[in-house]
Formats: sequence, C-alpha cells, structure tokens
Amino acid sequence: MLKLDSKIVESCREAARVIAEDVQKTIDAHTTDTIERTILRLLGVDGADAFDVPLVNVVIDHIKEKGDLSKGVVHYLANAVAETGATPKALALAIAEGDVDLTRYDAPEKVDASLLDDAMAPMLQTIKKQRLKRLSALKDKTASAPEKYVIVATGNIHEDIEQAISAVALGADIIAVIRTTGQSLLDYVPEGLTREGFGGTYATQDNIRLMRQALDDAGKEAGRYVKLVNYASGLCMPEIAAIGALERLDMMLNDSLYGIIFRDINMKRTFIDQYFSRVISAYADITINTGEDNYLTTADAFDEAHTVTASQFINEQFAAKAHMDRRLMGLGHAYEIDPEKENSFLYEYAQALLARTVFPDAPLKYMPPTKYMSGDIFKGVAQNTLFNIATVATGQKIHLLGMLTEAIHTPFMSDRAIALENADYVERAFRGFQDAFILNPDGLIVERAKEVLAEAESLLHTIKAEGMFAAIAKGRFANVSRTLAQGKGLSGVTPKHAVYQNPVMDAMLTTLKEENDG
Amino acid sequence: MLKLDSKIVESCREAARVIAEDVQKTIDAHTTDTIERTILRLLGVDGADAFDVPLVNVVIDHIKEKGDLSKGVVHYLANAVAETGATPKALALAIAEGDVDLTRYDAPEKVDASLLDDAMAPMLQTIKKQRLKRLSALKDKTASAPEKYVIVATGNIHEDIEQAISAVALGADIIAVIRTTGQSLLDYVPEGLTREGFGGTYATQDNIRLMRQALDDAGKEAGRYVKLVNYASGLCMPEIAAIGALERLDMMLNDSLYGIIFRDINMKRTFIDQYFSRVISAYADITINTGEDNYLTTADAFDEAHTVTASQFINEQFAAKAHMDRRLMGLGHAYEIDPEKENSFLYEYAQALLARTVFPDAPLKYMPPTKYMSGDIFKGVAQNTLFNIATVATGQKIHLLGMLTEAIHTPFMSDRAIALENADYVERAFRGFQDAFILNPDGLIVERAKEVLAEAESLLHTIKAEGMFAAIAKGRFANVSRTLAQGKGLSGVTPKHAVYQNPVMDAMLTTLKEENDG
Amino acid sequence: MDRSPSVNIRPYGDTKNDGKIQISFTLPLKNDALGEEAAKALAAKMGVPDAHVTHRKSLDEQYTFYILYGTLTHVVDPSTLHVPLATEAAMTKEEVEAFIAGHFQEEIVFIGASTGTDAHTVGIDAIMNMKGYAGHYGLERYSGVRAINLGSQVDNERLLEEALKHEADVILISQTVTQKNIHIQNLTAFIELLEAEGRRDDFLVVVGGARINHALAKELGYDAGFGPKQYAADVASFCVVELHRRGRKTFT
Amino acid sequence: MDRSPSVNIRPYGDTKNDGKIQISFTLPLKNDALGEEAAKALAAKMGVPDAHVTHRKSLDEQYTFYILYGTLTHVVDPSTLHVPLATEAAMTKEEVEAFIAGHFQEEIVFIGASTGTDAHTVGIDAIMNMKGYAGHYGLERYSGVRAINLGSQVDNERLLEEALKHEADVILISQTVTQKNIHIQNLTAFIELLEAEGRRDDFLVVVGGARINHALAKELGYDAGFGPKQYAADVASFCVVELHRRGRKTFT
Ligand code: B12
Ligand code: B12
Ligand SMILES: Cc1ncc(COP(=O)(O)O)c(C=O)c1O
Ligand SMILES: Cc1ncc(COP(=O)(O)O)c(C=O)c1O
Repeated sequence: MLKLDSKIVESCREAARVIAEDVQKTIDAHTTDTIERTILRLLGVDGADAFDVPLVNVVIDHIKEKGDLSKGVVHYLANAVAETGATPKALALAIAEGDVDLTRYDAPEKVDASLLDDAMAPMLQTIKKQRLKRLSALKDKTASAPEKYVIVATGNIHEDIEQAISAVALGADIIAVIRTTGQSLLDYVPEGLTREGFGGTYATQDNIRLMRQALDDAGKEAGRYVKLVNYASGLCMPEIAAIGALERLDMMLNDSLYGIIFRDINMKRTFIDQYFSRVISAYADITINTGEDNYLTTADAFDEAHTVTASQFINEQFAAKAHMDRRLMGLGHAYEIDPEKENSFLYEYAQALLARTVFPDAPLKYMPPTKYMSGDIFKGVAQNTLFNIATVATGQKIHLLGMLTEAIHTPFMSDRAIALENADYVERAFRGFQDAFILNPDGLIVERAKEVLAEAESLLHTIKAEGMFAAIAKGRFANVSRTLAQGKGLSGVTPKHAVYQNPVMDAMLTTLKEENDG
Repeated sequence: MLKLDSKIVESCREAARVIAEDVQKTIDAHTTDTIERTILRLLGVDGADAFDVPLVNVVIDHIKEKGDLSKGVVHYLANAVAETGATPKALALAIAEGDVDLTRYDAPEKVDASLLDDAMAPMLQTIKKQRLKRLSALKDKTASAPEKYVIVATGNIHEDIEQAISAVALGADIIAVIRTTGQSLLDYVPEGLTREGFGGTYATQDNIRLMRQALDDAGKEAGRYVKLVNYASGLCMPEIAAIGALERLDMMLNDSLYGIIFRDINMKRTFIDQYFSRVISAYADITINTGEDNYLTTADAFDEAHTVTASQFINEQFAAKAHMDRRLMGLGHAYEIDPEKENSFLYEYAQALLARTVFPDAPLKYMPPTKYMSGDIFKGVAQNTLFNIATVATGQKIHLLGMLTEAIHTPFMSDRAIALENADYVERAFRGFQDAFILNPDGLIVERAKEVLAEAESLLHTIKAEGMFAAIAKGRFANVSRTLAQGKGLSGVTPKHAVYQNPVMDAMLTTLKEENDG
Repeated sequence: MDRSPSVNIRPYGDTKNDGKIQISFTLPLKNDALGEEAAKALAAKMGVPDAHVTHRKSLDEQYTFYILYGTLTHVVDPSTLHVPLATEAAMTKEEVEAFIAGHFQEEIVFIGASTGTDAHTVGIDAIMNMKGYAGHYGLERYSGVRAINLGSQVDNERLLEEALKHEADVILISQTVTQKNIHIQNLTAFIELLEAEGRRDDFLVVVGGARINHALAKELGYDAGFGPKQYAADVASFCVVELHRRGRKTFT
Repeated sequence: MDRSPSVNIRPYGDTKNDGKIQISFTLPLKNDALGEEAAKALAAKMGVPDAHVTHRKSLDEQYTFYILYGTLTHVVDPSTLHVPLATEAAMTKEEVEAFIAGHFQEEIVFIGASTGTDAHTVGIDAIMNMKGYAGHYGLERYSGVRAINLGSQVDNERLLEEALKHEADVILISQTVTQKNIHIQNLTAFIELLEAEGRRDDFLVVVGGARINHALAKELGYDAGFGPKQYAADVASFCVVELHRRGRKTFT
C-alpha cells in the first residue's frame, strides 16, 4: 500500500461530501417516472398489458395523464387499495383495461401509506431472502484473489447462458450480461425472454431470472457461487435495481455520470434516479459498479487520471448518502494508458494502487484496456497480460477480464476462455508480488500517485466551488460537456408535492440506518 | 541488485577455478583434428577438393594416414612452406591432388614455427580489421536496453536473409542463424552457399559471409549495427570460431557442456576444442554464449536452478583461462519454470537477478520459455510477455525473444514480428521498474536467490572434490550422464608430442595477455 | 532473392510460396479425437489439406477450441483484384483548403452524427472536431469548411432535419456497433428516408466506422465509406472532388 | 438450448452455426489496400466470403502480416469421419501388466531411440524411462516389460542391429525435428532398411513425436503412431494387444 498524506485524502473526501450534499438537495426535492414505477414494482406490480407495455408504465402514464404525478403514485394507490381491497397489481390490470381511474382516489392531505404495507411486505421479504441466500452461499468464501469478471453479450439470452456456462466451467467468478445498445434510453423495462439484441441482451426480469438459474446450476456443478451482474444506469435505474434485488443479482452497474456523459441522459433525472437505485442495492446487499473507467475512452488516461480519482470520491459520497456499506462500493477505474507511452505499466500501477489505498474497503472494479486494443489480437494478449499483472500485484477485487478481440466483436466463447486462462496464469505467477517487492518511496510510482491525488484534490475543490452541475457542463469529466436543461428524460422529472410519499424507500432507509447503527 | 554474501560468491568462484584448472591439464596435453584444421584455416587454407572435402580436412587426414598428428600440422608444414616456398593453401591443393607428401617434412626436433608467420600474419590482420570494424560501428552505442536477439532457421540461406531483413526492419539487434540439425556432429565444416537444412541452415563460411553482408546493408538502412550469431559448439568448435572471427560474427554459441550433454560429444574432445575456440573468440572480441539454459529442458527449472548457476561459474573460469574479457562472457540462463507453478514469475525473477548480480560485467544471454510452450499460441504470447518483463526488470543484456509458435515450427517471419513488437512494448512499459521498486530483503525473491546460490556453492564444492569428468558422469547437469570414454569425436583426440606447436594460439594468447596487462 | 511480386501469390511462412497459414475456431463438439478430425476436415475444405491441430481446449463439455497450422493450396493473383477505395490519392489538409478556395464560391457544410442507438462518438469526433485524431486535424479546423457535429444517438429523422436546416452539402454518419448487422439496418433506413423524402440527390452521404469500407458503403447506397486509419483529409478529399464534379457551389 | 450435436457442424462464435473463424497469414505483398484485397480474396477462396482484415502489419517493404475474422460457409458432418487411432480404449499400466501376465510366456522387449540427427530425447524418455512424463510412468517401470532406450542421434542401421541383438519385440522411434519433412525421409528409410534386410515382420514398429499421428505412421509403413498427450500406457496397450493378435510369445 501507498503511504499518502492523510490530510489530502481527507480534504478530497470532505470536498466530495459537500458536492454530493449539494446535489442531494435536488434529489430530495424530486421524483421521476421510473421512481414511481419502481415503487409499483416493489408493491408487487409486474407484467405487461396486451400491447406489451409494462403495467407499471401503464399506471404511471395514467396518473400523468389524469392526475398529478408530483403527489406520487402512493398518494393515489393507498386509498385505492384500501377502498377496493384489490392488490396493486389487480388495480394496475384494471387500469390497463380502462376499468379504473386511479385519480379518483386523490386526497387533499397525505394518505396513510401503511395501507400498502401488505403489498410491500412480501416484496421486501423476497429481497431479504435473496440477500440471505447470497450471504450464506458466500459465507465460506475467503476473498483473496481478484474475482474474475467476464461479460456475455450475444443478444440472445439462450446463447448468453450457453456462453456463461462455459465461462463458469473455466473459472469465471462473475458473469455480466451486457445490455443491448439503446436499452438505457428506453423509458421502460422490456418484458419477457428475448433473443434479439445488438451488442448485448435486453435486461428483462425474465432474462435475469433465467440466467440466475443457469448460474446457480453451473455454480453448483463448479462448487462455488457465481455472481450475476446487470446494468441499472439509464432511464430505468431504480426499476432495474429493484428487479435485480428481487432476482438476486449480485452486482449492478449503477452510475449516473455514465448516463449523463455517454448516453446524454439529463443529469437531474438520473441523479434523482440513482439515489433510489442505490438505496435499493444497499438494502439488497448488491455491490454497485461505477463507471469512471469510461472517462478514459474519450479523455487521455494519463492526463486525466485525476478525474477518475475525483469521480471515485464523489461516487463514494453519493453511495454513502444512500446508506450503502463501503464493501458494496465497486468504484470503477481502468487500465487505459496508451501502450506507446514510456512506463505505461508503472503509471497504471500507480493509479491502481492509489485507488486501492484511498478506498481500502471498496471492492474496486478494474477495467481492462479497451481503447488501445486493436485488431492485432496477439498484441492484445500482451496488453491484457500486463493489465492482469497490475490487477494481481495491486490487489484489486473485481477483475474485468480483457478480451483479445475487444476491437472486433463482443466476446466469443473462445475469447473468454483465452482471457480466463491468461488471468489464471498471471494470478499464479505473481501471487507473492507484494511480499517480494517494496515501493521505492522516492520512485516513479509513488511520485505519480501523489501527483494524481494532488490533482484530484484540486479538481474536487474547484467542483465544490462551482457545483456538480456546472462542473459537468464545463466538461470536467471525460472531456464531454452536458447541461442541466439538456438530455434525455428530463420530462420525467417532477418536483415533489407536499403530500408526496415513498414508503418503500422509507422502509429500506429505516432498515439501513438500523443496520449501520447496529 | 541483490545483496549477497560476498564470501559465498567468492567460494563459488574459487571452487570453479579449481574445477577449470583441473580440466585445463587435460586440455593443455592434447590436440584434436579440428584444432589442427583450425590452425590451417588461420594460415590461409580454405576451399575444398573435387569431392567437396574441405582442404583442411584433406591435409589433416593425410597427416593422420601417413604421419603422426600428435606432432601437429605445424610441425610438418613449417618446413614444407620454407622448402617449397609455396603457401599453405597451395600445398594443401597439391596434397589434394596427391602431388605432395607432407610427412616428408618431418623433423626430429621442434621446427621453426616462425616460418609460417607470413601465412599467419594476413589472417590475424583480417581478424583485427573485423574487430576494429565492429568496435567502431558500436562505439556510439550506449548499451542500455536489452539487445533483442532473434533466430532465423529456414534451412536456406537466401530465405534466412529474407527473414533477417524483416527482423532488422522491425527492431532486432541480433540475428542468429541456427544450424541444421546434425551439423554439430559433422567432423568438417561444409563449404559453399546452401539451400537445404533441417531446423536450421548449414554454417558455412560462404553462408556466414552472405548473411554478414546482408545485415551490414540492412543495418545501414536501419541506422544501427546489427549483430550476427552462429554456433561453434560441436565437433568443429575452433574451426567455426575461426571462420566467425574472419567473417565478423559478433557472437558465437560456444559451450562444450552443451555438446557433451545434448549431442553426446566426447567430453575430452570438446573441452580441448573449446579452449582454442574461446581463445580465438577472445582475440576477435566476439561474445560467446554458453548453454546452461538447455539444462532446463531436460531437468526441472525450479529444482535444478542451482545447476545453471554452478555451470555459469565454471564457464566463467573456462573463459577466463582463455583470457577472455568478462564483457564477452554471454553466460546462459533461461525462463523455464513450469507456468503451472505458484509464483513462477517471482522465482524466475530471482534467478535472473542472481545471475546479473553474480556476473555484473557479463552480457548474460537470457533464453525465453521453450519447454512449456505449447501449441496454444495465445498462452504462448502470455508466457513470452512475462519473460520479457523479467528481462527488462532485471536488466538482462542479450534478450532471446520467445516465439509464440515455439512448440510448432522454427519461426515464421510473422512470429518474429509478433515477438519483436511484444518485446518493444514491454520494454517501454517497464523501463523504470528498477527505479519504482525495491526488493523486500526478507521477501520471496531474495530468499529464493540466496537458496539457489547456497545450493550452487554446495554443488561446486562437490564437483571440485570429484572432478568435472566424474560430475558429468554422475549426471549433475541436465540429469544426463556421459562418460569420459564415450561419445562422438574421441578418435580425433591426440596427446601432444614433445615437438608439438600451435603458433596461432600462441600469437593470440600473447596479444591477449598484453591487452589484459595493458 | 527475387523480391518482385509474382502473379500467383500464396501465404508465406519461411519459404517462398510455402502457403503457411494459421486458423482458429470453436466447434460444438466435445474435446476428443473425433473433434480433432472434424477440425481437420473443415480445414481441408478450406484448402488446407495437411492441417495440424496444434491445440485443442475444452470450453465446456460440448465445445472445443482448436488452433491449426497448415498449408493453403489456394493462390491469388493480385493483378485481377479491384481495390474499392473512395479516393485513390487523398489530398493533405492544405491541398483540400486550396482546392476549396480555388473551386467553390461558398464554404462547404458538413453535418455529422453517430446515428441510431450508437453512442460511440470517438470516430465521428475524430473526423469532425478541431482536435482530430492521431495527429490528423478534424474538419472543424479546415478553412472553407463548416462542420456541424450532432454527437451520438441521433435519429435518422433528426439528422435529415438538421441537414436541411443547415443546408448541408455532406452528411457524415458514423456506425460502430455492428453486432447482428444492426448498422446495416440503420444505414439502409437512412437512405430509404432520404429517398422517401426525395432528398437523396441533395447531399453527399458518407459513412464511416471500424467495420465500414467503401465497398460496403456503395452497396448500401452511400456515396463513400471510410474505415480505420482514415482521417478527415481522406473524407474531405473525396467530398470536395465529388462536389466539384457535381457542380455544386462551384464557380460558374 | 438444444445441446445435442447436429449433423452439419459449423464453427461457433457466439450464436449457433454462426461459422465464426479467425485466420492469420503473411503475404509477399506490400502493406496497402491491394494487399488487403488479396488477403480477403484468399479468405473467400477458403470459404470465408465476408472476411474482415482486422489487422495488417508490414514485416518489411515486401511482406505484410494479416489477421482476419469472418464466417466460414463450409460445414462438416462428424458422423462421416474416421478417427485414425492406434488404440481406441487404452488400458492402464496395471491392466497392461495383467494382460502380459495373462497372455505371454516371456517378457516383452521394447527397444527405442530418437533416430537420425534428432537429438530430442524427452519424448522417447517420456515413453520409456522409469520416471515417465506428466505423471505417467514409463515402460521401464512395467512388470513384464524390458525397456532398452538407446537415446538420441541413433542411426537406423544401429537401431536395427541393437534390436536384433536384444531380440526386441517392439521398436520405438521418436522424431521431433520435422522441418522440411526430414522425419518423413528418415522414417521411410528405416522401413526400407527393414524390408531390405527381410526383417519387417520380426517387429512391431511404432513411431512417436510432436507432429506424429497414427494416420501418418500407417502411411509410412509403421504399425502405429503416437503424438502429444499419449503416454506409455497407450503404446503398451496397442503393442500387447497386437503382439497377442500376432501370436508372438503367447501361451500356446
Ligand atoms: C470507446 C468505446 C466505447 C465508449 C464510447 C465513448 C464515446 N463517447 O464514443 C463507451 C464506454 C461509452 C462504449 C460503450 C459501449 N460499447 Co463500445 N467501445 C469503445 C471502444 C473501446 C473504442 C471505440 C473507439 O473509440 N475507437 C477509436 C475511433 C477513433 O475509431 P473508429 O470509431 O473506428 O473511427 C475511425 C474510423 O472508423 C473512421 N470513422 C469512424 N466514424 C466515421 C464516420 C465518418 C463519416 C468517416 C468518414 C469516418 C469515420 O475514422 C476514425 C479515425 O480513423 C471499442 C473497442 C475498440 N478498441 O475498438 C468498443 C466497442 C466499439 N464497443 C462495443 C459495444 C458493444 C459497446 C456497448 C453497446 C456495450 C457495452 N460495452 O456496454 C456500449 C454502448 C454503446 C452504444 N450503444 O453504442 C463493441 C462493438 C461490437 C460490435 N462490433 O458490434 C466494441 C467493439 C467492444 C467490444 N468488443 O465489445 N464503448
Ligand atoms: C527440449 C527441446 C530441445 C532440447 C532437447 C533436449 C533433449 N535431450 O531432448 C535441445 C535444447 C537440445 C534442443 C535442441 C534443438 N532443437 Co529443440 N526443442 C525442444 C523443445 C523446447 C521441447 C521438446 C520436448 O522436450 N517436448 C516434450 C516431449 C515430452 O514431447 P514430445 O517429444 O512431443 O513427446 C510426446 C509425444 O510426442 C510422444 N512421443 C514422442 N516420441 C515418441 C516415441 C514413441 C515411440 C511414442 C510411442 C511416443 C512418442 O510421447 C511424448 C509424451 O506425450 C521444443 C519446443 C516445444 N516446446 O515443443 C523444441 C523443438 C522441438 N526443437 C527444435 C529444433 C529445430 C531444435 C534444433 C535442431 C535447433 C536449435 N534450436 O538449435 C536443436 C538441435 C536438436 C536436434 N538436432 O534434434 C524445433 C523443431 C522444429 C520442427 N518442427 O522441425 C522445436 C519445435 C523448437 C522450434 N520451434 O524451433 N531442443
Ligand atoms: C456504470 C455503467 N453503467 C452502464 C453501462 C452500460 O450502459 P449502456 O447499457 O447504456 O451501454 C456502463 C458501460 O460500461 C457503465 O460503466
Ligand atoms: C551453447 C550451444 N551451442 C550449440 C547449440 C546448438 O547446437 P546444435 O547445432 O548442435 O543444435 C545450442 C543450442 O541452443 C547451444 O545452446
């Protein structure tokens, strides 16, 4: 581990805290379409109408059309459930049929949200069960070596499973099902099993369930628990988080900044969504993965290294605000320095070790080279080998394996096999690295780490002064600028009315607070 | 660098000195067919007779048939040259025609060897010129990074050149022309340009000259001097050394132990040959490469690591006896530990650093993985990458590049290109490694290095006690046992007669001693 | 050694015309001798009758990965080949600028986007933005050029709208995600849109991306296609020459 | 997902029967667009009509290395294939020993060498020596077997001499160096020698090595051939069964 000036680290953390706190004001004052849909999901509403529109969308659209979403779906639903005695799902079906008008149940004052407890309790119970299942499956596991994380992205859930089974047989610890291009811009979560995706597979509750089952089976055969990952970032962040919690995902890509920068999603919308989604994941004990690594695909990995560090500090504070335990914060970073650069390995090492030192409890998510991967698969193997060495030598936790065909196609089964074998080999060969070597306190690596930390500190103070929204507008992350009024999904943001309530989030927060105090 | 107990190192060196001294007694008392042929070559005899038999063989066979080779070729030749006024080459041609009987010039006493000075002087002059040419070509070169060494082995000298030109264009510093299988067992050096070899190309004077010219041309274009390597070990050790000296080879594989163990060449024969061959290379300023690396292809690289170290100490002393400067001692070692082994990289690192520390002035020749290379070329790239890292990080000098197709075929042009690119990449990425890291004095690497050194010391003392010949018979190197009376080429060994003289070696030694004193 | 290219070219390992070639693939067969024969049989059909399986690895019980080396019996005669390139000899930035100054009355308007759900902007930015890529400045920096970069995830409809609004001369489209040929669908849809709106002849329409080349672009109804290691100067060269040929905005 | 092997097998990337395949080779052409077309044309002849050149690298001015990915149109039906194996179901060491004890009157004599100029002994040692290889004991350790290993660089003539002297039942030859097919020459010469001496039927003659397989061995006139990942038990199984079949040294 690095010896760093703890005052600088504290100063970073404090600045990030203020930055997050400032954004939290906006978060607390608003709700969004997907948050309301998430509440419905966690009250037991699932399925779709005759036109494949998810029932949760039907209900929220219905309120937007006939009522006032700023009051929240609970405001309408609580009394409807109480008066009709129907479940939220039954009501949703009735709304879809045009048989019920929910806005009839409007009321001038806050409604009694506990009327929904009967609907909510079994859902939270399911999440707790899933959480327990994971915990008990993992309880004997001593997390020593990095966990090998590979993606499947065939577009067809059945092929994804085929590929995942092979990966598990060859030693993968974590399987991520990449989403089809464009799903993050959909303002609904598609339904059913799907066989047609591009660069990934639709994240649907059925697909996730099927893959979960396949991994449980394959894991049983392999004698270990295999983790499943999907993506929440996008216009349905909290909904996918809820589905993940119900279906026992173990990790969730969850980062507003990714959506803002790379998907042009409105920042207000997604910061608000992110908060609830992280509360859900914290409650479900699901590790989140943040997306700082992506910055380095558009910005230079050496010059802009400190933006990754700064963003990690901010993401840590956002997660803390959602009462997430540090051991669930899979902050992202990456091995993306130009291989032409002198001492590239040493600079990568510095960056990786800096992250490990500053966030000792976080299971950092370490991304392989992508940007400088080319059609030269033989060079690609060498690049991935160096990355694997940095991973093992600096003691990273979540080890995303690089694919030799990164520049060509989403991974073939054999690409993954080659990657897994390489990772195994490097892991064995370098196991005792940290015992064998000491960092030269005046050497290149220590110097570089200090430099990056200092730059991160300075950036954080700048952002603290100008505010997060302005910082994004100035293109401080990934060299991409986005403004507050721009971007997809803004129309789905609503200021909360005085009667607004979110009993699901409240219940989760109560539990989380108790746990944290306990 | 490692901190080692200098007493142990000195104890190793001293034991090795005694071992070499003991063998030197046998060396000094004998000559061999190839030594006598070498003398002829260095008196200007080259070419072949009508049946393609090299003239030097014709002459020596003639003496063996009609006279007594134990008196040495010089004994017959000196007076023949003086009496006939013909050059040694003219005499050789006449002998081939059956026109001259050299044994006619026998004499009871030592002849006046200086009668051959006129024949010898231009040859030594040529060697000096070649030496100067190399020195001046290299004088501006600051040897910092490891020199990238690749082999060509097409069997056809013209294709070899084609392949070498590509390698030079892609950054190779050193080109080795591998010999065809079986040449080392030939008791003559074939003549002419050759297009048919197996696993390598015949080492002939013409082939070497052609390749030298091609590399000089390619080097000019590339703006640097490119080194050429060939193989002396075998039944013609000193002859090939002489050819190398005349044709400006820059490096020469030169190791009796290799021949004994892997070619079943008689140990007496080849130790005797080795001595003269090393004197020639020392005189010509040619770096030798020793073959300890090969041990690890039949013996386990981890368990038998110390045999490599012990052999390096012995080879150092053999070279010193030949008045060879330390900077010409390319002692061999290799990266051959089973990749399945835990911490394989760290053990390799220890071994490589041990060699660097113990032989700080020697331009160690570092061999890539070969034994555990398989038909899996993608894994092969990873193995070579780790080897390249060890090379750069421990500051090796002669960097033999590993080929991803090592287990499949002698290198294709593209295999070499992939290897060169990998080496470049690793060299850039790890340049500052030694500045960034310090060895943990109580860590795995230091511990391992000490262990190997201690085992080497113990082995050297055992060998000192039993003698080198017995040690080889006991299979102490490479797990292969060879005995004194066995092996190829023994019939070519002759005890020196009282009138025996080798004025060529004497002249070289005189110069070398002067240089060493100067 | 004769280094002049012969008519019938074969792959080269270490001896002229030796035909040496490396192949790898996965078969849905278990890792056994039969699978190895199947791999060799496929290689034989490919024209590699003597293939050696140098490696086979189980990916799971039903799949095996094979690496093969062998000798290809096919030959190719380069003189019979046609190289589909948008522009044979591209001009430099300065030459393009001079060409514009010398031939056009007004500045040339390029509008570009990464379309559909494609969120990859690095490629289109490389062509259009000031900074460019790998040392090649982007169109924004060209005098005589106006470059409007709409970014990524732009609908075909919106792209056409903006092109009309800005009276663009050239429409630049970038497509990076190609899995299951999604780019073909999306690119085809844009040409259909242009035709449906009767606007196909109002623009030069050019596409680029990692898996795009000129031949594919032409096939899809585009005026040109560009791929890796092609930069702003290449596109600009093609466009200015072609616009000039079409007499657009040229001096009378 | 149906995991039962289908009749017509194609390579697999990430979708059943997608035919995905990777190829690499060098062409004696300079690194330009024409060379790329030549590479694609060769791929097309191989049955990969849509190949993408994902990488091309100049090896010098006249040679370029290509990496291609594409879709193979060929299929293979494994049920039509024949697997040339010396022994289908090899016995274990213990089973071989029991077989010998149960079927032969005398011990079986194996004599082996790495022949010609080949100096590689690790392969023949792996089969013959006590220690064996990769956890498989060598023949020397088998009860009922006498194993004589002559080492490397053994002339064909000497091998035969020694085989006669020791009244060997089986001759084992190892060949590792295969460049320019030197092993074929050398292996052929040994069979010719045996025949010339009228001794072909006196021995089982078995060959092994990294590039050897049973089909090749049979072609060259050997009784069997063994390659990588085959060990003493495999050879021994074949030999004892075959010797028994031939009635050699068997109980009457
Ligand atoms: C950077 C990157 C990203 C970034 C994009 C950031 C951004 N703002 O652009 C992020 C992280 C957001 C990303 C996300 C995804 N990516 Co991405 N990504 C890459 C990566 C690493 C590099 C691409 C790149 O920037 N290349 C550099 C540029 C300069 O090259 P280029 O685009 O080819 O451009 C050159 C030429 O083609 C040409 N050109 C390009 N466009 C145009 C246009 C015109 C008009 C002209 C004339 C020329 C031209 O000029 C340029 C200069 O020569 C590649 C892998 C790789 N190493 O190639 C994967 C890759 C492209 N991504 C891929 C995928 C699948 C995705 C995702 C869908 C899945 C996921 N991983 O979550 C997501 C979602 C993106 C989406 N929906 O589009 C796949 C595509 C597979 C395929 N063939 O279909 C790749 C190949 C990775 C992989 N193996 O899976 N990605
Ligand atoms: C070790 C080795 C050496 C050692 C040999 C030491 C020794 N005492 O054996 C040394 C260093 C001396 C050496 C030298 C040379 N080598 Co070498 N060597 C290798 C290496 C690294 C490993 C071979 C090995 O031991 N494999 C392990 C054994 C167990 O495998 P195996 O032989 O295939 O045996 C198995 C089966 O095939 C089978 N089998 C083998 N024989 C038999 C026999 C019978 C009867 C049966 C039933 C079964 C059987 O059973 C075994 C167990 O499964 C290979 C590269 C590689 N990684 O493969 C190159 C390699 C074989 N060598 C090669 C060459 C060219 C040479 C040289 C000619 C050139 C040079 N480099 O100087 C020299 C000279 C040797 C000569 N004239 O023969 C080439 C051969 C190329 C070719 N295809 O023609 C290779 C492939 C390297 C390369 N890419 O250039 N080599
Ligand atoms: C944090 C995060 N979220 C989401 C994604 C993927 O998003 P999309 O599905 O929009 O491509 C990524 C991509 O790597 C990511 O890093
Ligand atoms: C020292 C030494 N000499 C010679 C050789 C090659 O000898 P041969 O030509 O006999 O194969 C080697 C092989 O690597 C070697 O290490």
